[in-house]
Amino acid sequence: MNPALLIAAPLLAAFIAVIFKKIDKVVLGVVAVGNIAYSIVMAVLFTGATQIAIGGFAPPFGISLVLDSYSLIGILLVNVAFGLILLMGTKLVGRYGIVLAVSLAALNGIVLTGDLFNLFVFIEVAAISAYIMTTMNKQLKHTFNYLILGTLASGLLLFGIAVLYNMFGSLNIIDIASKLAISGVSAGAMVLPIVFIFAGLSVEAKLIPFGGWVRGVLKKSNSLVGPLLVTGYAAAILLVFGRLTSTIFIMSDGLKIALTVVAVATLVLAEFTAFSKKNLREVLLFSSIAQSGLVVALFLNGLTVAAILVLVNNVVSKLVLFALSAKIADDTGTDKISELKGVFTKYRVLGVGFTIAAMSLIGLPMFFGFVAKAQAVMSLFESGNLWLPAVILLVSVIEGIYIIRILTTLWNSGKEGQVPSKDAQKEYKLNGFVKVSIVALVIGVLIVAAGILPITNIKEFLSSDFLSFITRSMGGV
Amino acid sequence: MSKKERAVAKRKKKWDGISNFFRANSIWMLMYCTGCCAIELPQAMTSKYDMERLGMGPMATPRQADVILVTGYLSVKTLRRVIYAYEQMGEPKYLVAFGPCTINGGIYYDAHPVIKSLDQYLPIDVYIAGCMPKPEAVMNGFQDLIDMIKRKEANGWRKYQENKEWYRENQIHALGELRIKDEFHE
Amino acid sequence: MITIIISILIALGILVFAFLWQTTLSGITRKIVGRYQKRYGPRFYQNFRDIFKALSKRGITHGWVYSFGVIMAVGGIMATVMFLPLFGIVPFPGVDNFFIYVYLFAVGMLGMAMSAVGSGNPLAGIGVMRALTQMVGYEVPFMIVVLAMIYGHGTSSLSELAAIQQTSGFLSWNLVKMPIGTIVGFICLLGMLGKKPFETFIAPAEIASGPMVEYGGKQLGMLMIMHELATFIEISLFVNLFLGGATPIVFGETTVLVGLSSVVGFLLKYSIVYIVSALISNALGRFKIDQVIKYFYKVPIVLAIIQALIVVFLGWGV
Amino acid sequence: MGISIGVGTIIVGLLISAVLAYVLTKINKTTGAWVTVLAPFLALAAVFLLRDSIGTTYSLFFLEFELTEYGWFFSMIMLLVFACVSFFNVYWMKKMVHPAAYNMLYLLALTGTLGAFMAKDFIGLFIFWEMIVWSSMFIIPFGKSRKASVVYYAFSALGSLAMLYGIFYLYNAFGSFNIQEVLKLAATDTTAALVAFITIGIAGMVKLGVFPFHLWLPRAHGNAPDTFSPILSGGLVKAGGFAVFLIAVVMPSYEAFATQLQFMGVSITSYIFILFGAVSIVVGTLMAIKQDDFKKLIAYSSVANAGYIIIGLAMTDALSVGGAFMHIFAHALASAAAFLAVAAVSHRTGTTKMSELGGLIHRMPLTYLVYLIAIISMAGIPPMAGFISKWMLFQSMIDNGMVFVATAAFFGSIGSFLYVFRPLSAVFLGQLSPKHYKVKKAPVLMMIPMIILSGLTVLFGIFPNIVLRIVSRIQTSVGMEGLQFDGTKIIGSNGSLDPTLIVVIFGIGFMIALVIFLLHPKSRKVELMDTYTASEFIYTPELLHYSHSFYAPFERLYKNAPDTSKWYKAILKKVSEIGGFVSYAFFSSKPRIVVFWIVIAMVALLWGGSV
Amino acid sequence: MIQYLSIALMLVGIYGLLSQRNMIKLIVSLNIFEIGLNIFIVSIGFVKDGLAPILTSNHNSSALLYVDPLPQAMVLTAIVIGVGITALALALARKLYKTHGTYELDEMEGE
Repeated sequence: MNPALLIAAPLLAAFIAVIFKKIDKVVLGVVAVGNIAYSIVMAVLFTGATQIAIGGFAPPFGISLVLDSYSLIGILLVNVAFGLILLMGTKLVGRYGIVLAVSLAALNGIVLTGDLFNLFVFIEVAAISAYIMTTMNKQLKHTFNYLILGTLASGLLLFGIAVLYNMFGSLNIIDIASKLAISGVSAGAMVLPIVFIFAGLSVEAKLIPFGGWVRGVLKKSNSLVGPLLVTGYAAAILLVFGRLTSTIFIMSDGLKIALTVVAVATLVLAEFTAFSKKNLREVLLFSSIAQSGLVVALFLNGLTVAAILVLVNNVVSKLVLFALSAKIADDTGTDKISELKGVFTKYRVLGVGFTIAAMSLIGLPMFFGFVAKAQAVMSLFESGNLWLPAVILLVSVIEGIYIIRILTTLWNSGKEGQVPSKDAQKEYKLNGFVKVSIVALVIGVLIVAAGILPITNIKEFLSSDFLSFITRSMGGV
Repeated sequence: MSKKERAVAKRKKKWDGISNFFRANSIWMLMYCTGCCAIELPQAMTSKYDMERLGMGPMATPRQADVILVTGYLSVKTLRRVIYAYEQMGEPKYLVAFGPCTINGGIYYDAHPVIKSLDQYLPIDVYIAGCMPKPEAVMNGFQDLIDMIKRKEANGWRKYQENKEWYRENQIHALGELRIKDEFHE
Repeated sequence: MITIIISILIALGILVFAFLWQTTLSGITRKIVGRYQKRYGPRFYQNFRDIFKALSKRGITHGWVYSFGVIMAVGGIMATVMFLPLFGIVPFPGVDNFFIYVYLFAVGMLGMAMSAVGSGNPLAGIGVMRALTQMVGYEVPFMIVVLAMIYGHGTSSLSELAAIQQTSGFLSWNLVKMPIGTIVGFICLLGMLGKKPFETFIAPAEIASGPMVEYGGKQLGMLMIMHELATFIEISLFVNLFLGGATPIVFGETTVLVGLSSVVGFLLKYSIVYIVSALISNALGRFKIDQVIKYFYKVPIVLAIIQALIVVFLGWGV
Repeated sequence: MGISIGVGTIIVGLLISAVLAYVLTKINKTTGAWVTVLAPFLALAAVFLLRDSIGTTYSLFFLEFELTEYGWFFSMIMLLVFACVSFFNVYWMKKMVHPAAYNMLYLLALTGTLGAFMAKDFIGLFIFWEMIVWSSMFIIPFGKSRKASVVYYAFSALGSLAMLYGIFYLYNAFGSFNIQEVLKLAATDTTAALVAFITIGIAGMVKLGVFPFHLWLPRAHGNAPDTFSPILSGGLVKAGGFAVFLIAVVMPSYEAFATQLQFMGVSITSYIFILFGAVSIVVGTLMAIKQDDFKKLIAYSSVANAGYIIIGLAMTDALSVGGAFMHIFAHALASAAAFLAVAAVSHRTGTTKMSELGGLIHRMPLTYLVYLIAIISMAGIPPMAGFISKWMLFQSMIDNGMVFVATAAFFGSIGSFLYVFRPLSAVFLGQLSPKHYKVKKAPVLMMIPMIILSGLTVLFGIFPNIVLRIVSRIQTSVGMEGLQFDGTKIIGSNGSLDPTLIVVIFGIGFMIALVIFLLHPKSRKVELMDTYTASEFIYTPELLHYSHSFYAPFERLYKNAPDTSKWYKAILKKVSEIGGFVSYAFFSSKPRIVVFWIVIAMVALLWGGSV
Repeated sequence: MIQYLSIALMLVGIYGLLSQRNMIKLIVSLNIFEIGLNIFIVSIGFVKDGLAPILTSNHNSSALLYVDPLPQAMVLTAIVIGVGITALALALARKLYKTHGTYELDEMEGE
């Protein structure tokens, strides 16, 4: 099974779409479905970690793709998320079919690639398609901001990569990792490339203070771009983060603390910001920033499994939440929470899907979020860290408050101090909500299933092969 | 009167006799101090004449009181209140009227809003003479009341019950409306 | 079964004695107060006259709760009296717990409050409000002092607390052992009795005798009985807790004589406490209700806590 | 069929009936509501029958349950409350916007409580614990306030996440989730015990509504649908007692903290908990006195009563724990009954504001009696169940010489007379407002549960030993000394109590009073408005009704007292402000500002990394 | 030496990003930054006295000293991407100019 097909097919689709402009949506749909199917097939047939060389150069020379359980999760996540977002926002695709196809290719590339420079290229391609996509929001000023920052970030990343190349003479991640293991480069020497790579990735991963572009771009984004940037992009970038931290980030204690401080500060500050916001999409985007911070913090502490679970939970639930919020905002013209009282009384299925996703996000048991949070907290305990779990749990109180504030308002009309009644219900009209509702509900069912099944025996689950094989086969070594 | 009824009446009489002993020596007053005669009551109550000696004492509300003291003249406005207070009292109840004003209006005999003759409206057990009556007269009057209670002659409240229509007619004749609505409480 | 019936009979005896004694003493006190004010004063049995007069009158009722509350009040207070030990005779040994008096007493108070407010008169409501507010004031310091006492003596039985004080004469009285506590207890007693300066909830001139505003006839009579009994409970609690209960005034071999003299001793102490409180009451003016609370939470409660801390931490007064 | 009833069956049955209730309510509202009546009753019967099989473990799919003595006790209380309250659901269906969801969540909340009480391991406990939280969290906004639900969630989350921290800490330390096993192990390790005590203790305190986590109670209880307030106050809050019981007694804390500084007979950690309880008694009492809303008043009284419960549990001697259990039981019955009385009043009059009501005794006499019995029990006056528990608690407080705690407890006890009397006076007694002339009696179906609860309150006030024997068994099952009895007497440490005798004597006193009453002339019945007004003519009953700011002179004394909710508001405001600052400073639309931060951050990182 | 120069160029670019408010100037700054970066990368692969890494008939032994070719390939890619981005940025700037009538970011209205 050659994973390169996942990258090649969308690229091909993009070219076809350039030529045959009329069928771009069809091509895009076919590619998206095909990618999902192909990645599922790959997951089923997966036997062990492999490196696939591109262009006939054997690794470490030339470009290679890495197919291990880690990237498998990545491509599943990215492709499924992409497919679902596309399904929910088909109408919005418009003339952006080509860009979307390119971005799909780039995202798959980011997840799969085993080569640092190739990574840079894919990130750039993904970023460029993101810049173009964000013009859909008609917020060009913010797009320009994003463009400047994104370019600067990839410049920093490239600088870091260049320094690494200078040090090891290789661009292959696995190769660098093995060289690191052999040569025993001092942690001090690694500070420069790590900080630059970290900074470069952080801009895309939206860490505070790097991701300054996020608010402007996502605040008014529609149900196609927003979810894609929050889920697909975030997932891909964070997975890269994980791969790099677990392989080539040999950090001194000081650096580790410094980076962890950035990640934890992002977690805390972003949750605080989300708490202070009054608009649905703004709340959600800051919440996803916070989750990125949490994921990065977990990666930095070497807790790959927990980080992946948190990431998956965030992707899945944010997908639903952001898509539905953007949908509601598109159709009602506002996403101010206080102006959306009782939206769900009419659109109950939508509401149920939203609620399940939200409750998973805050990590209530019986939902997948609990599994993720439990894993995070427990593995932090196991690594002897007592304060980070406390921070995570305290912050999720704040998170819970704003999520529940949204839920109670959106489910119940009526003034404060009065019993809600049907007469006081404001009329809302959503177009084509059936498709969205079904997607939300299906994801909801999956979240609940994924939340209940592991706790059948959480103790064993948390130490099961299923999870540990992610780390075991990671890096292909 | 059958034997049984007679026995009941006898027992009742006996019971009344005992009750009257207590009643006579424990008279609680409601002082309706509308007129100048009220000024004599403090003297009667305090150390010089010591009303408590007779078991008498002031009370706060008509419900608790046995005797209502109308100390002086009554106007149309105050009579209504006196009637209301009197009707709120528990039976047996007594009424002691002070001074000439309660008899014929006294010095206000020609004032149009003053009620001239109280006994047209409420049954009076004892009048106390004097304008104003001296404390000795007041004490004398109370002693008379006590004697009357002992002799079962203080039956004003019975008279009021029996002749309710007549009293009511007089009251309405004089006052127009017994219970008025004023502007303060609506 | 027989023992219980005997106990109940003893209790009924105590009840009757309590009523007769306290009512007489009230009359005597009225006389004393009369003399104190240079008056002649009523006969010593004046209170009996008042009570029976009230009972014989035909009053009014404002509905069932008005009468039911009165019955509950009198019943509750009577039950409380029946638990009281008197002259060392304990009708129900072992269960004459201090808290029973406090809370069983509350049944009576609740009944009365219910009945009073049930009359529909706002003044009654205000009176009850003041009574309850004042209760918050005096009960807490009193209970803290008693806490210290129970902690020190290891028992909460009233008769045992009294018996402990009778072991070595005057010096074993809590008056001597816990002087601060006794002062607090006495101030709280004034509050309990509703004597001036803590007469806020009756305040005849202000709120027309508060809870009693609507009563006349037999309900009033019953409440007067209740008042006498309640006074008896409060003062005997004080005497038993602080003044050694039924201590003999004559010492010697003859048990009968000593026993009788202990009865006299109890009654003497009882009378002194009651008369002193009545005299204090007649010499003082009345606090406003918020002043009452402020006073109780400034002086007695602090003293009570000091007393309790002395007992608990220093072990003095045990 | 041969299906033996077990805990698993009950839980599954309740879950199925929750779904059933949802579906049936969609079809017919009343039918759905009846499901919520039947299901708790069946579960009650089933759990009652399980009495003999205490100690057995059950498994359901993946969850493991163990029926313990205390789990059984708590479950019985909870089921009793749920079963009684559910009658009211039938009347509330028309008033709800989401009746089907309400019925389902109602049963889910019940499932959650049962599951939590019977869970064998901490994960099960936590899952069901959170199930209680979110099911009730969705019900509360069906009432008057959306904010209340958020406040409720915020505090609950604080508690349950603290608990989660504790659970994982213990798992990390001892490698097991089994409650009994872990707690026994924790007792040997002071640090672990301390962490468990604080974290799970906070969870319990939050649920109980102990200061400083009490703020959700008045908001949630006061604004929840009238039928759900009794559940919250009588039922769900008691789950907090369960959590505190686990760490204080099952662990047991007196062994775990034996090496700590001992103060007033308990360890300093326990004493701090006790102090929180004492503060919440005072705060609850003072705030309850102030309230004008009937439901908020009872909610604050729950805060005060939670203080007693936590004091009793944290003192960990036989009498205090017994008292706490009795108090949990008595208060569950009493506050459920009181809230049901409120619900009945609200059903008939449409308001719970005390200043708008009055004189309802003449229209709803039975409801009045129910409320009367409930408040007598809440105020701890004999012959109700509440007195027994308070007596026991006072006994052990005095025994330990806890002066300050006892001061608070005495204050709360006397203060409770104030606040329980206020609704009695303002709602039921006094003048009947003309707008309520046509108010009818509470419906029969509402009366049934109210009478059951009141009857039980009286019954267990007279014969508390029925309950106390169970409590005693619980105590011995967790390795404590049990309570002592002698016939109907309860033996305390410095005295004993014979509630039955008290009732007998009270009966005699009452009979004497009745005889005196009947012997004397019959009273004349007069109108309610015919009352002493200094002979002034007044025609408006509202003006003759004293209910507005009832304890004004007393309230004045503490009107400037610090308001706890302000602290939380200040914290959240700070959080918001920080958020606003972050949003303003870091998330600018101007590239140069973000570039500036990137540069700064990179310099900092390079510096930090090279240190 | 050339490496320090390139880093200086990058810093100039960053200074431009920090100080400029004009979109065109920002794009120029970004390009300066990229040029500095590219020079830096090329300089990595520089080997003193190395030959161009092209196999010819004269130089066909792997033992010869070559300049590292990979950085040059990387830079080529980077330049291409940079051009693409510059084009996109300019297009955006133009579009913004059309709506707002200015290239100054601070003078644009709206959020």
